[in-house]
Amino acid sequence: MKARVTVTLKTGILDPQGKAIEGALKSLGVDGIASVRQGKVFDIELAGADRAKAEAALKAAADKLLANTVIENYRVEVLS
Amino acid sequence: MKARVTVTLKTGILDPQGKAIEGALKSLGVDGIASVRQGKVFDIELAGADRAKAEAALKAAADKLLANTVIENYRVEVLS
Amino acid sequence: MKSAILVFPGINRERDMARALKLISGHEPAMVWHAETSLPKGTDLVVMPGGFSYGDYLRCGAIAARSPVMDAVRAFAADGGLVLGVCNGFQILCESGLLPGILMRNARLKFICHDVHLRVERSDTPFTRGYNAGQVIRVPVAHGEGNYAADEETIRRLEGEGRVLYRYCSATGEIGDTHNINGAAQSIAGIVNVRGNVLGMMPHPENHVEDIMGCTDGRGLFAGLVAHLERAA
Amino acid sequence: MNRTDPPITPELVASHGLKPDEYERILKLIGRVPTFTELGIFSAMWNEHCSYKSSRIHLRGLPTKAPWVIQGPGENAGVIDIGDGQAVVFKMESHNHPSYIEPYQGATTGVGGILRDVFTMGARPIACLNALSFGDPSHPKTRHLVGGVVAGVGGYGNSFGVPTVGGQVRFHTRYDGNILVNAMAVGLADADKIFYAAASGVNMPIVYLGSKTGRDGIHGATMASAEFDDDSAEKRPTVQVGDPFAEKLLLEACLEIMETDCVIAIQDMGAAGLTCSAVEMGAKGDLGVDLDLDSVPTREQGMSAYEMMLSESQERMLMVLKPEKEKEAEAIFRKWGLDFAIVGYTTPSQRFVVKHGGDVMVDLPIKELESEAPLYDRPHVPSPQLPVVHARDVAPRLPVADALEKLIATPELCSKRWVWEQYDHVIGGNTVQRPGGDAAVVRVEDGPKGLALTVDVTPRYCEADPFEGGKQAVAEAWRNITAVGGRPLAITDNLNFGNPERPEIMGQFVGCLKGIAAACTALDFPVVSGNVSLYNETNGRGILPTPSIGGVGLLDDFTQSASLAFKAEGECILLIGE
Ligand SMILES: Nc1ncnc2c1ncn2[C@@H]1O[C@H](COP(=O)(O)OP(=O)(O)O)[C@@H](O)[C@H]1O
Repeated sequence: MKARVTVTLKTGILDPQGKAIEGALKSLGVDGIASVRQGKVFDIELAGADRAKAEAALKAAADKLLANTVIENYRVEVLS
Repeated sequence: MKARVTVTLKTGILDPQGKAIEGALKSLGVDGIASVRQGKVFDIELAGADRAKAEAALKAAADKLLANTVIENYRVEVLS
Repeated sequence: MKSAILVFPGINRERDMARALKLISGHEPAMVWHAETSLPKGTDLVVMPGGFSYGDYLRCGAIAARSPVMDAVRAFAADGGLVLGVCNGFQILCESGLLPGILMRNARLKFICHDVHLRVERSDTPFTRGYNAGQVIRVPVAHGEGNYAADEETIRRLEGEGRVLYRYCSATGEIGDTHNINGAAQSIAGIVNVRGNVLGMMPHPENHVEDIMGCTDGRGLFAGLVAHLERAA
Repeated sequence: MNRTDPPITPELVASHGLKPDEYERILKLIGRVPTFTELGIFSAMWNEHCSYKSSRIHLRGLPTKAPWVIQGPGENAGVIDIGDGQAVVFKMESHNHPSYIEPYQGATTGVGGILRDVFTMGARPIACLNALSFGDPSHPKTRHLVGGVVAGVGGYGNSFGVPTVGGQVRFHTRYDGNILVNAMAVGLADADKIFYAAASGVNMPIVYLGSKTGRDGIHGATMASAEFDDDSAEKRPTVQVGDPFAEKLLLEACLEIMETDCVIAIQDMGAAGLTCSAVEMGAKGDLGVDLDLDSVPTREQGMSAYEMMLSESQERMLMVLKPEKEKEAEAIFRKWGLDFAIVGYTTPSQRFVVKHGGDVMVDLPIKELESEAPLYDRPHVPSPQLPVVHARDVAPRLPVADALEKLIATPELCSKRWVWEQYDHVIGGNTVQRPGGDAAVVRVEDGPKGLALTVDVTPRYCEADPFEGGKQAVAEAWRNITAVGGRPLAITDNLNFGNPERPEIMGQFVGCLKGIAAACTALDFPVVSGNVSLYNETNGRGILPTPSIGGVGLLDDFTQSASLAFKAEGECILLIGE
């Protein structure tokens, strides 16, 4: 089974990376970019075929390691 | 307008971070994870309301900066 | 030797580099701001020092590689000018396409700072003529993303064309996983471009150039460049 | 007043960490009920962290003077003269509570804060040190905290570009719920080009520099002065995120501006950001300050006056500029890609006035705000005297060699290489003695002078006998400096203790301080800067008393420094001392 966990910064938390990228895009002449925030994706292959079990494992993975829930939110999707 | 650019490593490119996360999840006792690959997402706000223009700007942003197309693929989605 | 050090926002080893260049070449290098569009007249050597240009945000060296000054550097290199990128400079060279491949996170995902041994693979290049082939030198590393990676074809070409100039090794020159500090392909610490005039390396020879600081193994690289340029002149 | 501001109730006052009698004091001082923003300002200025209300009277006992002291405690950092027109600027500060909540970001912002303190005074930072105290290695949170803090200390220092050359790491179960992250920064400046916080001159522009203001760490300073309990996780304020890249730009821009003779006064925005910095600049210069918040660069929309005044967004500074130099200064900041905005002016009124959206949100007497904070002489009892144990009375439980092996394998005593190898300790090319010895030695640019730097304290000793423990910490710093060949010059301290409202904790504090004072006086080793962190306590259990001492010494010739490695076979080993 394939899944994706997307981790993004909570609103209000400073994103130094996003800020630097925003500036770089402006100086590269890419028009119309108002703001950029950077996050992470984890593409995960799971053994087994039990969807509910997979979702539980992914949630555990996100809570324990993939996301820093003090400053980040995450979303889990089982893709296939 | 809101958009998301997702950047992932091409297959075949080694991902030391993904591998380490894989190992860490195993030692944390998260079951059933077969493999992990890490990528990036960019949540972008665009000025203006022209969808075609926005897509062109995002593609330019990805080609010029957000992705290193030697090792990474990207996908652009205009969300709203 | 007239050298020019490129200063990108967030670079932080430019003073170390300037000290080494001045000490060994006798000339104060020019500091060139990233927003410039040309290099000082008569530049013999362009140096991209270590540091965290743009905080290493996005990918190391990615934003700096797209600075205005880089067009001038590309033209300079195409003309055969010597370019040296150390640490972040190496990352910038890879991101700008002047060198192949990329530097990924260290295999153990941690920043590492300590002395390492490097084997000098050949001595017949401007960047290594201060050493003997097979010589082992000791210099520090300080990086979190120095794990050199490239596709198989590129690695094969690098090896086949003798473009790997420096490799991580043991104190006696053995190559192997235990000495490969960051997991780099083929223990690669430094490579040159096809033409041989652009070197990128992760370790910091500029931090081992003074006797009074305990080790001078880094001198050979700079002294070799000076000798090369003198002969060419 | 703002229509959306909550009414001032006793609960609101209490939630700002102000005691009823402290609130009475405010009412008496201003003769009316404060606005919501004013209440926030009082709570920030009068909390333990900013006002030192429990510690101030005891700190007065420390020796702070010597012929080589240029600036003692009271400024952003201490300054000492090292001859040849050069000065060393240094200070240590804690970021304990934030690091427990978010270890990586807590540690980064701690390092960032102390670096700002040093370069605000005109010095280029040349070295960092850090003293870390963690809980028992087997405690479930310890591994996560250690990993995050060490990565954070390195993450910031490495990127900013300053070598981290020394420190301490300890483990003890008493830090399980309250880790300590103490960071020290050392900088080099020209002795005649030190910059201070006191504003001077009426109608001078007050300039905001650096990163934009967000809702980060609102009430961080209040939190730093509150005890933790089990639901402190729920009280999470918006965590501050460090941006070492922005700080590096701020450093270069500030040093460049300081070269131009534009700057009258400068103050970094640390705890309680805009509030503390503006009040301090005005009060120290006997001036009033008018701020217009509409000009403050913000990261988020719709920020209230309260939020802007209390935000702890990092990488920001406040400067008073010579008006004719405004354009020149602005050009430098724009070149470095930083925000630059005139947010106010100095006034002759001695009042602190803040406007937002055309309304006056704050109008307070500035001197009183800074200096009339309550001052407590909290009750303290001496620590119980523990019986003296003589070595001869203790039956050995292990053969000496086995015991030694066991000891050096403990997390406490084993090599800390795994820590310092994650810190760039060679950048700058001036690290003569790297971590691993008694003190680090850093060359003063272009030599021949060198600085010897160390951080020391043994909390076990401080708990067993606060007075002796305090003395010992200073003596160890002194010894470590002399052991590498340095002449000890001065110290900075970071006093980490539990809840000062408990007489026995206050007793530890008072005892340690007396010991530090005694040792500093005896050794002519003055205290030039420092920081107090109280309320390091969870569920009623305090940390070990941990007064970290950061020592600085001078070598006239760094090439003469001594290191601890044996140099050759067959040489004599001498043991000196008692
Ligand atoms: N957090 C740290 N950062 C950098 N260096 C450290 C750190 N902790 C310990 N060290 C270094 O390890 C060595 C031993 O430290 P410590 O055990 O405190 O020694 P001592 O008690 O003999 O002063 C010192 O050189 C010290 O600077």
